[in-house]
Amino acid sequence: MTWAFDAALCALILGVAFATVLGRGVFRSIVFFIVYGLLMAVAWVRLDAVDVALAEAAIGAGLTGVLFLTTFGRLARNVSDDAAPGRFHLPAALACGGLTGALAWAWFAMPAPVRREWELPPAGVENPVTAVLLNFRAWDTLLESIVLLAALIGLWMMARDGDWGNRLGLPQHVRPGGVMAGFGRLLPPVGFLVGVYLVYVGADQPGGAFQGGTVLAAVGLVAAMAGLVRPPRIAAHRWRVALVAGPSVFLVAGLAGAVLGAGFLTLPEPVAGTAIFVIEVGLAISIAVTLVFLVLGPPEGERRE
Amino acid sequence: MTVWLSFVALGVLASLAGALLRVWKGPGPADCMMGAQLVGTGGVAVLVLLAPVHGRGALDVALTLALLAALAAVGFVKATSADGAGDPEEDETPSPDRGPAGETSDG
Amino acid sequence: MADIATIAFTGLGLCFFIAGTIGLLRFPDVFTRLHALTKADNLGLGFITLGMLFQVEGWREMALLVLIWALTLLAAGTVSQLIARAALKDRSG
Amino acid sequence: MSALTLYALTGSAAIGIGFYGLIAARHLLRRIVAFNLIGSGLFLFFGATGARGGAADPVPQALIITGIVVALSASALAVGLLVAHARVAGRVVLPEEEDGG
Amino acid sequence: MSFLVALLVLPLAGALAIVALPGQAGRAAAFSAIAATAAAAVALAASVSSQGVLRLEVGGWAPPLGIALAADGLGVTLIVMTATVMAGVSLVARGTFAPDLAGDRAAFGFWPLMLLLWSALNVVFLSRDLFNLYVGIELLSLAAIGLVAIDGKAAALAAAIRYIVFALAGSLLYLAGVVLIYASHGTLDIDLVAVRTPSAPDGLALALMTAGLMAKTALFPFHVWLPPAHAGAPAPASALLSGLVPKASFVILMRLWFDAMPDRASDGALVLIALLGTAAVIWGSLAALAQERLKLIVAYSTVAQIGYLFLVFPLAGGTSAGLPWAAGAWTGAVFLALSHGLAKAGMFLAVGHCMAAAGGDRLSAVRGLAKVMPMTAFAFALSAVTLVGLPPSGGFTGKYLVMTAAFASGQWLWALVMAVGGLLAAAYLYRPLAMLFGRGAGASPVPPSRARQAVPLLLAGASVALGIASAGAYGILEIGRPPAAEEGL
Repeated sequence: MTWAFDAALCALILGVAFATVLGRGVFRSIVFFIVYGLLMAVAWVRLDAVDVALAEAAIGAGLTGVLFLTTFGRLARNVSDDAAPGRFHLPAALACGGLTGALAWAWFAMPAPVRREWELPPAGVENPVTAVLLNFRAWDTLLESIVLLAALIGLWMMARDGDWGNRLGLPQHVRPGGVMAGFGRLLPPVGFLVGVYLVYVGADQPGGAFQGGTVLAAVGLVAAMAGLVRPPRIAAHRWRVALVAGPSVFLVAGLAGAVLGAGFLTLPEPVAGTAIFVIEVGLAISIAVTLVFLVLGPPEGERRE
Repeated sequence: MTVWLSFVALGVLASLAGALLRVWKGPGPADCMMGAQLVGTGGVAVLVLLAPVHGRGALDVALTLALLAALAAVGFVKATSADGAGDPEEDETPSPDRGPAGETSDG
Repeated sequence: MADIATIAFTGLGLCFFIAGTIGLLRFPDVFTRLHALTKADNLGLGFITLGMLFQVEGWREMALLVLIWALTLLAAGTVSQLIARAALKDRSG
Repeated sequence: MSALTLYALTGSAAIGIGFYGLIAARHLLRRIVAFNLIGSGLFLFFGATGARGGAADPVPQALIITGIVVALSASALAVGLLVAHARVAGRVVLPEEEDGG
Repeated sequence: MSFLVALLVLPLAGALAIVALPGQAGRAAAFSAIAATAAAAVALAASVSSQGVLRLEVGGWAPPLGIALAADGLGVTLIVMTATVMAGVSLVARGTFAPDLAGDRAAFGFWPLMLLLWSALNVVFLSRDLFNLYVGIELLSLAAIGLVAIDGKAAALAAAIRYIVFALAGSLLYLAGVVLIYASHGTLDIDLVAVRTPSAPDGLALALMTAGLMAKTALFPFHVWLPPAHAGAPAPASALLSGLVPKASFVILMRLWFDAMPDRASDGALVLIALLGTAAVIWGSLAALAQERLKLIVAYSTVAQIGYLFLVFPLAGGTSAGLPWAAGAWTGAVFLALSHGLAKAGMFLAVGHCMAAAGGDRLSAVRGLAKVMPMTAFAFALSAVTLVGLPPSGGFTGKYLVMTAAFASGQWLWALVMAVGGLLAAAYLYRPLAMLFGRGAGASPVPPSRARQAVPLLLAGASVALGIASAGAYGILEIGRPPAAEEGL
């Protein structure tokens, strides 16, 4: 029965993938993509990778989906939707089929997994994924937080020169006291708690800065889209500090190791747990703010009241 | 018990396939949204059903999914509003240039 | 005993899901479909959550289950209202 | 066929489908969506390889989380470019692909 | 060792500072970061040339668990070249991106993007971990795309979109290869991959990574995004994009084929890569000949010059590995990469000055500019000397080494490509030179200040000096050279 469940899930994932690429209309394609992310999250739970499932549910299905939806909303004003999925492209189909075939072949041709004879060394946290992310491969994670920042600065370069001093994103408007405004008041407190919870438990259980930060970002976006808060301007200083807080804390922690003689990004065992927690809190703040800004988009013209 | 729960999860998945058919057929954006909404709830249900096998992690994922599904729902509604940033409850006539309509509430 | 309750409630939940889907597929217009959707959303997930309350151990899991259901209820309620508005607008516009 | 094989094959199929969308679609937003499809498929394949041999290897999971964040960053930038381009050019396809459509 | 960390940390810290600190303070921090990073680059090169390869296991975790960094000759020479270009570009960009001239948006954005680009380049040149390299080239691509779009015009945005489509596809292909490597061998470290037990999917992994990196390097037939992207950006950004960015993915390719998996380098595959390089040389040169705009000529020349780099693969890999000429070919390719970086950056900066003075980059608009701004015209000419490969430039040294290897190995076709490419380069660079040094200027152009004009001249001069002082660079390049290219002629 579990096998049947897995098979059905895989079939659904594939069907949704096809529908995303071949379906009529961009809006529908986006809807299918969100569903695809959701099913992926279920698949990750089945693969016992709850950390990834959380990331996929929060980022893959949720935030990326909302990013596409808001983009669709913006484009609708400027251009008509190109409903046709494009002509069938035989060479491309053959090449992509070949790629799938090659990867499938590789799956069967792959040698048995290399068994690690040794246990993971103590890293200050119980959750092995967090240990890899924030200790063993901390350099990757530091760079990853920088990648987010690079994307945001690149995105800001898309602003019109005249709009640079304006608030980020489209000016949102809702009916005061309406359903959406009410929703915007109810959801954030719950979401905030969930986000903090995910960051907090990340050291020992699935969760962590990226998943928690994304949930916090979702809270911020709901509040912004429901008109509860107005997005800041690029010049707003507090927010710029929040953007770089996580990478800066990470960098300082790394350099502290180097200065104290332990080596760059070395977290000595007695303090590793605390250091990782501090870094995670900083990262979660920066990730949340960066993601909110990424989805809101560059500053745009303000509504003249 | 595991077998029964897997069976129920399988059934929910099957019903999701039906909801996806509605997304595929449309015809309007409202139908797409409804289909997606049902898939979202169904996904949460499936994760809840997996909880005895996969532990609390599955519930954490379900909670995250429920939260983000709520965000996506707001995104849906915004995306289909006249200027991509509005609210269907506003009594405005959609105008091509962002005309004054409704009020921006300050926070 | 607990197992029987679980089987009964989750089975009931599944029925609501399937009924909701059939409604979503067969009903003629947006508003009736919306009605079917709300049933599946609220009752389907509600019964499944109820059934699963008998299976999990510890208050944290139970609290999580209830929170999940409440959150979905809130989101579904909001969304159906907004969808209805949007659809009404489409029809009149 | 084991469940892991199922997931790995699903992942590789999603990669192929996504690449087809990336090449064949003209609407740029569809291309960006397709890019994300490939990414997820690739991660699923990776996750399946990491789950072989009993205990799940944490390293692929950590790399996948990094990959998901990187993919989101790239998507956000791409989408921003697309919106800015559509604003000045009024098009959602690349200039050289505007064959009358 | 501390210089190695400084090279990675300083540009990052500078970028963070400029985002966090307001206006003037942020800019001051960025400039201190630029100066300090450049100094660290020179210091690292000095310590590598005296102590040999420097290795650092980040966080004290040895591979396969952790990430190893290594400063070898290849990495260090490219780091010094990058630092030279960055220093020059920042001097010019201080004027180009002054807030009153470029607007607040571009004046804010250029500096963090430039510093992030620099960190990404240093990451790629130093890292020994395949996934860390992936994060590095993603950071590089995103920063580069931001620079392409900084101009904000429709053409630049379209170019940036085309770039991002190729970059995204390329990064996924590369990542697919990385996934196969980890799944098969449980490691991502280049040195551990080199000593792995070979397995069946290795070839597929190498092919996927190579295809992805080719798309990012803009090798023919993946080159279509490059000319509009490099021509659409402001001149200092073009200098970075054209001179530095393609080198990153090329270096990863060298590490893959010569360090990580030399055993998988079949002659057929290597010849195929070199044939693509040949096509790039011919096609890029012919397209450059057909252009009427100065910037596009220079951008298409990059397509052609990238092609040369790929001729190294059959000359130093496969059955040529370890043979007497391999070292020459390998070193020659690095010389070509270094001299192209310096010369192309100088050339783009010179073109930027010409455009600023003449108000456009049509060939007819720059007629006679040499009279008004001889330094800039001379810088352009000097860069052209390197790109054509005339002695005593670094371009000549590189071509000489590769051609010698080609003749020694009996693969004379690649020598022919070099020769024809040089002739074509002379042809497409002749037209702008003839215009610049021709008679009769149009309106009265206002030349940039002498100090700003000196920068491209210095960069072009450095590309020539690389040839004159080739012995020093050659010596550093011997440090940590892959086994395939260990023996010299």
